[in-house]
Amino acid sequence: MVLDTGDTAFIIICTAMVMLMTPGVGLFYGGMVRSKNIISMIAMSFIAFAIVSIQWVTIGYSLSFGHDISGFIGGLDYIGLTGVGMEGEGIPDMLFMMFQLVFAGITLAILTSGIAERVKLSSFIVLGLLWTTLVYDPLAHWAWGGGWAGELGALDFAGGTVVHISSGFGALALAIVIGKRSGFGKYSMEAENITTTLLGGSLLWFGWFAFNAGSALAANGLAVNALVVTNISAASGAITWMGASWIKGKPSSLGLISGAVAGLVAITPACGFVGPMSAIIIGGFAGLLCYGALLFRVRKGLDESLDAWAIHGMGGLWGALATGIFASAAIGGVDGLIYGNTHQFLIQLIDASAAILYAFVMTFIIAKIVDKVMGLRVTEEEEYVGLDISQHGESTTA
Amino acid sequence: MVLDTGDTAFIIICTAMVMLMTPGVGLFYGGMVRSKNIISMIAMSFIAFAIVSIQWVTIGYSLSFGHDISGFIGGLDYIGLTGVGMEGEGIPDMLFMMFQLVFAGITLAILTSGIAERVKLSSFIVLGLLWTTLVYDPLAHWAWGGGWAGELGALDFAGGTVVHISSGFGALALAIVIGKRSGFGKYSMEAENITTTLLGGSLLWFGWFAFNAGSALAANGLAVNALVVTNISAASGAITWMGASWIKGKPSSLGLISGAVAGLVAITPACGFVGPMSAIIIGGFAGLLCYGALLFRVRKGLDESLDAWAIHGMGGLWGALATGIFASAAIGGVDGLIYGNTHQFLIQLIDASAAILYAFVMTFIIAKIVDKVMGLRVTEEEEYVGLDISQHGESTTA
Amino acid sequence: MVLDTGDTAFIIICTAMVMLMTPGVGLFYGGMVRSKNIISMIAMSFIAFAIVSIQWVTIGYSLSFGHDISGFIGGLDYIGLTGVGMEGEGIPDMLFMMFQLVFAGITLAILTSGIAERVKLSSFIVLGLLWTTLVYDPLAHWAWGGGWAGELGALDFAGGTVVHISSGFGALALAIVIGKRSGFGKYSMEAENITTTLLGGSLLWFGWFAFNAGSALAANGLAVNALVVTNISAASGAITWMGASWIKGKPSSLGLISGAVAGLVAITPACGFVGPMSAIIIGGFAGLLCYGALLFRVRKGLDESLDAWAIHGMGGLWGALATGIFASAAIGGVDGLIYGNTHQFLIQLIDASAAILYAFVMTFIIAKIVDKVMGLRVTEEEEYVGLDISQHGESTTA
Amino acid sequence: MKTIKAIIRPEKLEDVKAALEEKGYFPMTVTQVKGRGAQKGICLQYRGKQIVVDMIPKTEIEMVVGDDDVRPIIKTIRASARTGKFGDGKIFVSPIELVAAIRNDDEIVSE
Amino acid sequence: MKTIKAIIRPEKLEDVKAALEEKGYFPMTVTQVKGRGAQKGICLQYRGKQIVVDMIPKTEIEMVVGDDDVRPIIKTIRASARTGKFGDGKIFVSPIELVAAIRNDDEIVSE
Amino acid sequence: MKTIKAIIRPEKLEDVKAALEEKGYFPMTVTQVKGRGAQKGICLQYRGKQIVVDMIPKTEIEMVVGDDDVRPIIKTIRASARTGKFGDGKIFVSPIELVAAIRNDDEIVSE
Ligand SMILES: Nc1ncnc2c1ncn2[C@@H]1O[C@H](COP(=O)(O)OP(=O)(O)O)[C@@H](O)[C@H]1O
Ligand SMILES: Nc1ncnc2c1ncn2[C@@H]1O[C@H](COP(=O)(O)OP(=O)(O)O)[C@@H](O)[C@H]1O
Ligand SMILES: Nc1ncnc2c1ncn2[C@@H]1O[C@H](COP(=O)(O)OP(=O)(O)O)[C@@H](O)[C@H]1O
Repeated sequence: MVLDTGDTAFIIICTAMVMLMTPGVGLFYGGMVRSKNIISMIAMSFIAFAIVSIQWVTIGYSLSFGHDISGFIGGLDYIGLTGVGMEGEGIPDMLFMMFQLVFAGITLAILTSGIAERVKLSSFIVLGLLWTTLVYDPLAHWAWGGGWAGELGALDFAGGTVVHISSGFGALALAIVIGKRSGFGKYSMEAENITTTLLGGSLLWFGWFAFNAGSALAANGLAVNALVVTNISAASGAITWMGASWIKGKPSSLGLISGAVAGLVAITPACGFVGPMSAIIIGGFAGLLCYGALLFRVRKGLDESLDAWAIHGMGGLWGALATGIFASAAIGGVDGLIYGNTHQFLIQLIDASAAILYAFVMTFIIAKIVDKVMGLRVTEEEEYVGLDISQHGESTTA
Repeated sequence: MVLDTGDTAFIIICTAMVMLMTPGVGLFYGGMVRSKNIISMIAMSFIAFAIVSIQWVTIGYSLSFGHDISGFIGGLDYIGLTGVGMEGEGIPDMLFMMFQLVFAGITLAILTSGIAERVKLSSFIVLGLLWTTLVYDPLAHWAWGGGWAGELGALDFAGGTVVHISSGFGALALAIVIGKRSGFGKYSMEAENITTTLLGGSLLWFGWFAFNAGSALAANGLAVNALVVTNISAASGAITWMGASWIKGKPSSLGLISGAVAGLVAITPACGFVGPMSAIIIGGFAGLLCYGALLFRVRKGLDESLDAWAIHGMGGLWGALATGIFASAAIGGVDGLIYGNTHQFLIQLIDASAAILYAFVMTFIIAKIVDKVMGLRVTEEEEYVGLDISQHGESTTA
Repeated sequence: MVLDTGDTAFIIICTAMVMLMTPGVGLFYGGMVRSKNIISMIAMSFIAFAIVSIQWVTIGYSLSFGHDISGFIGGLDYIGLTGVGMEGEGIPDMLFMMFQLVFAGITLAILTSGIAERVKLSSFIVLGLLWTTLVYDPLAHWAWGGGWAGELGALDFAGGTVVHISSGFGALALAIVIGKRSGFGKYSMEAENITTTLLGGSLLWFGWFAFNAGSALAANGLAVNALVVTNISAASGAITWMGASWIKGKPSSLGLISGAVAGLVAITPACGFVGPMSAIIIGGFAGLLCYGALLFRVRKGLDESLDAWAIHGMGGLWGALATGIFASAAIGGVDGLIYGNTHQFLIQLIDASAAILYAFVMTFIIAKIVDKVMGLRVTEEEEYVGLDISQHGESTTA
Repeated sequence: MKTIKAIIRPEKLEDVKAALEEKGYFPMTVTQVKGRGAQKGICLQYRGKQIVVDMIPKTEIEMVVGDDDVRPIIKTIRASARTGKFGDGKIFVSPIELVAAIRNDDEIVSE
Repeated sequence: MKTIKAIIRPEKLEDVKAALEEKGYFPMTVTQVKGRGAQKGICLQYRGKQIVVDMIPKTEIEMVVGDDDVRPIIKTIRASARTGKFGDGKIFVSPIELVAAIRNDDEIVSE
Repeated sequence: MKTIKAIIRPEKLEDVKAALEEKGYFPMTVTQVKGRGAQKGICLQYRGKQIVVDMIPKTEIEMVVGDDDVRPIIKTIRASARTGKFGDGKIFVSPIELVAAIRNDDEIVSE
């Protein structure tokens, strides 16, 4: 098939927009930590993006999209981008590679939630390289690269399992291995730069349009459907989370933006399969569920500090299931539970469960090994002084 | 007509960029209020966007673009997006719906200027829903949905009356109903986070390219014309406002960015009808006029706090008239006053006047009703403590 | 040739993204100065963009792209955009004009590095207008407008000499003419708002995709190549600079982002000519080289305050040479040194040397003249109080 | 010599400064602080519950002055900073034994 | 009257406030400061070298109180702010001669 | 015991700290303040008019020290913070009656 300039233009721009989400995650997280760790949070997002960029073009893309090996991983055909050309269906293969790169980058950035304010920078880099290679790449292969999940018929339009379940449950495993921040539960560790978080959230909302619509890989009706339901779900999640937190107390802006992100996460796997009115429900329920998950986490005294698990993990799980519930053949060719297709729902359940299990266990093992070999955590003094100074030798007024 | 991938790609991305303008307004405004209200300003923009998103897909789009009823409002044909499909001329109808959604969202965000630092959050939500339904939707219908103004031949390329006059004069009405901030005129209430305002202004300038060029609904010469004149007008407005304020004292960065916004507002209705050299004049005069309007407002002791009236209202009025003055048939098919077409100028005058009258009066009535029923304003203590704490239970260091 | 909606959509959006880089530079720089000058840095970027916008549409475009006069400068054919139409090859000529405008704008913004925290605002405006007319416009003509360098066969895909060498070496000349900041070398002047710098850097990285890919002027394979190598080089530069600074001390986030910018600068002239694996080397070496240049500058006691010379100047020089080294005929039709084409390398050397010489000397002369006529520098008191207050009458908490 | 420390509403700072200037008192050092008085801050009603916002931003002015200036300064601050409502602030006076300039070797020793 | 200036760990502020409230001591002024004690701040090990971070964020609480309240307040602050590790902070007590309200003309003169 | 409060130029803080360290004086508390002296701040000329920027950022250093340390510390601060131009700052000395540690029950009472 010949290249289409419209589709190519679309995916190039979408790639740039998704790239911007990675610093978006950094700002989003950075505003929620204590000011002494704000640089560290943002820098980790940049570092995640930088190392994944190199990992992806050398080996990651091949592991994810090389010829299928036992349904589990891709072969080494595309190592160093050999054989990834400028031809393709609608868009060049090389552009597809690049669009996938920015997904891999942001996923690692999301993961930093679980180790916020206490991780050793060098260990994060090693951990990150291992994680993206051993967790992200296989999951991407399963869903999109010809692996077992895609073969089984599991639907994941833009990365509900690959991006969100993986990073959300991965962050949970990390948080367990690394342990609580010192002082957690003893004194308050409230968000100190909420403006920064709201700015980061804006960039996320903006970029998510490209994340989801771009996953159609063409500027067509499917992309437009993804765009529309993405926005609806975000709005709906923002409103329900705000509403629920209003009943319990005051409607915080953090709740509002977290709800939007919850809605965005949940619609991610579904956006090429469900219609606008389903999106209201998916996003609305995501806001409630993720808020509930957050409260549960806090009650359990778990220091998965910036709630990647509650929002990305649980939101991603709900999104995977919701795809199996609300999918409509009129939109993406497959029907879900409400149209009587129990089968699809079960597939989604299997796929999500496998992703949860794999992401959690593998992350746990990797984290344990890194911890044993080089120590995952900074010393008590370094933590007290803050990572900005202790890891980067910097500090900032804002 | 078949869909065009280039046009579709274009409008999807433009939609995302215009979406980003809404938090842009929040940051722009947020930097200009006292730090104790910065979260509130940004959050209101998000809330505006969230509630309008749901209102638009359920009912707003239909009221604006449903079949015409007496030239005043659209019918209920598209309720819940029924009948809004993936076909269309160049771009899917659904995408047109979405592109219009982001316009409706930002308009409500602009309106928050008039109630800044003193509005009760719950009342703002109710007011916002009423306003977008009773003010924005009819005005959108008049201009673009088959209503009387469009029929009359009024030109409004990207929303001079619909977006800017409506929100600018609406904000003025709100400011009158809600009353001055306590302490207004007694002590200074200067902008406290100018960096944030400049950042917000940057996002506005960026998004405005999509706002205006995207209004061509196709990636064609008309879009390019809109792009070029938009930038020229912004630059010109920035320069004249800066120059004028320099003569009176020091050239503030707020003047610079306000001038740019004034230029952007004024070119909005005109950008599909006028050429580059006219844009220099339109933007340049907008900078002077809006600066004058701001000084006038301050002199009158009016607390339309963040100057939506001076910039969007008066800039929008000037833009509507300027369209009637500088329109050139070579560009948009219609000539204006300078080419001897008095008729068009009169139409613009009628259209703008009607929009001003309608927006001001309706907003006034809605605000009065909300005030009577649930109280528009926080208590004195809540205002003193700041809306961040009193409405959201949050505070931020920046 | 007929217009292509895909290409047109692509370049419109790219234009907007590159526009956003100009405030991006302002934020990037603004975070690195002392807080009393942060508004000034950001405002200068806006002012640069505004005045260049008007200069470009009135005269600059013509000087750059008008009919060639002796290989040195363009004629006055396009003054006031006469004759710049909506036809073109793939994209309208008018859009090409606009895409070039945003390049001219950001270049002047980069230049402000050399006069940071001490320049008189009025003098900067005069200097800026002279500089863009007498330095930028000729250099753009040489490379892209039919001038001698292009004729000679010099390769500069997206502006290594035109944008980066010119502003980098220009900033050096400015720094020498204006002199050190008072207190430079005596007490520390560290970055005070690193978050702002990281945000600015994010916008740069984002916009650079459009800067480089857009320079293909079409949504094609060449654009995709530019996109891919741009990201690789940025990542690679970030990693090597971080690594090098880690060896010397702590890996600062400023080093990380500076390395990314160094990689982005170096790949700019090369991105349409080299492949992914070359990009790893180009970016990686850029990180080391520019870091070395920075250390050298500091050792020499030179107050080119925000390192436009070290990063843009030296990075641009390396990029120009690297293009001559790594160019591959398979990608951009020309081979470089590693494929045995010494000739191309020599051309690159001549081109870069000429650009360095011209930019440095002309900037030096212009700066001297402006200094003589109106004084380039604020008074000692104004500098002590800070430019925000003394030049803009404003101050900000962040 | 005495040091007068006045804790006032931030929005009154300009008024207080102007009033002091008029009387010829210029030197001062100003700090942003937060505080609560005997009223425990500000009480907001929220759905029947009382929410206390107890740390309210205040501005602290410190002036080191001669003993005879204490009274007129207190009077001036009171006149310019008073609103009559809770939260107006407090003035504390304490002794200073020595004032030394840094620019030169001037010193004033309190007896 | 005395002024008690306590320099504590920022993360202990809520505990200290709560402990003081319980004892009935409300009025206070709080400032964000940085400081180092005799230990010269915090020592980090970095590749064998020692890096000293010498300016650590602290919170300063200032309370002007009657002479008899000094002891119980010190005790309360110690009880609620102590971790037992370096960096816990210091309490300084100095004399206040006059306390004047701004809201009205109330004054308390220390004898 | 005395408390020495020095108000200096922010850009001199590092020098002053280093000079004090050299003499063996470590403990201090530092606050960001703004201030004006008798010169009413800094005068800028703007088109023939004078614009006064009256609140200039300053750094306040507070040190509680033994009586005998007051003189050497003042000397050290003067030596390291002086530029000779207006705005160099002031040093205020006042009495401290009691210094109490928080980490343990150490106390020093001034006689
Ligand atoms: N005894 C005190 N010690 C220290 N600071 C005090 C004291 N009393 C009042 N203040 C300061 O003065 C401010 C205003 O006091 P006041 O007018 O009594 O307050 P409010 O009405 O807010 O309770 C307080 O916020 C606090 O910063
Ligand atoms: N003599 C002093 N003068 C002024 N401030 C002091 C003095 N001693 C201690 N401080 C303040 O108290 C804080 C904590 O002191 P301390 O517990 O001795 O500190 P550290 O263990 O960090 O050396 C210091 O950071 C400083 O702000
Ligand atoms: N009498 C005073 N009381 C309180 N603070 C003072 C006094 N005199 C000077 N200061 C503080 O010291 C700083 C520097 O004082 P000085 O060198 O006299 O200032 P300047 O030359 O700026 O007028 C002032 O900005 C102020 O913060």
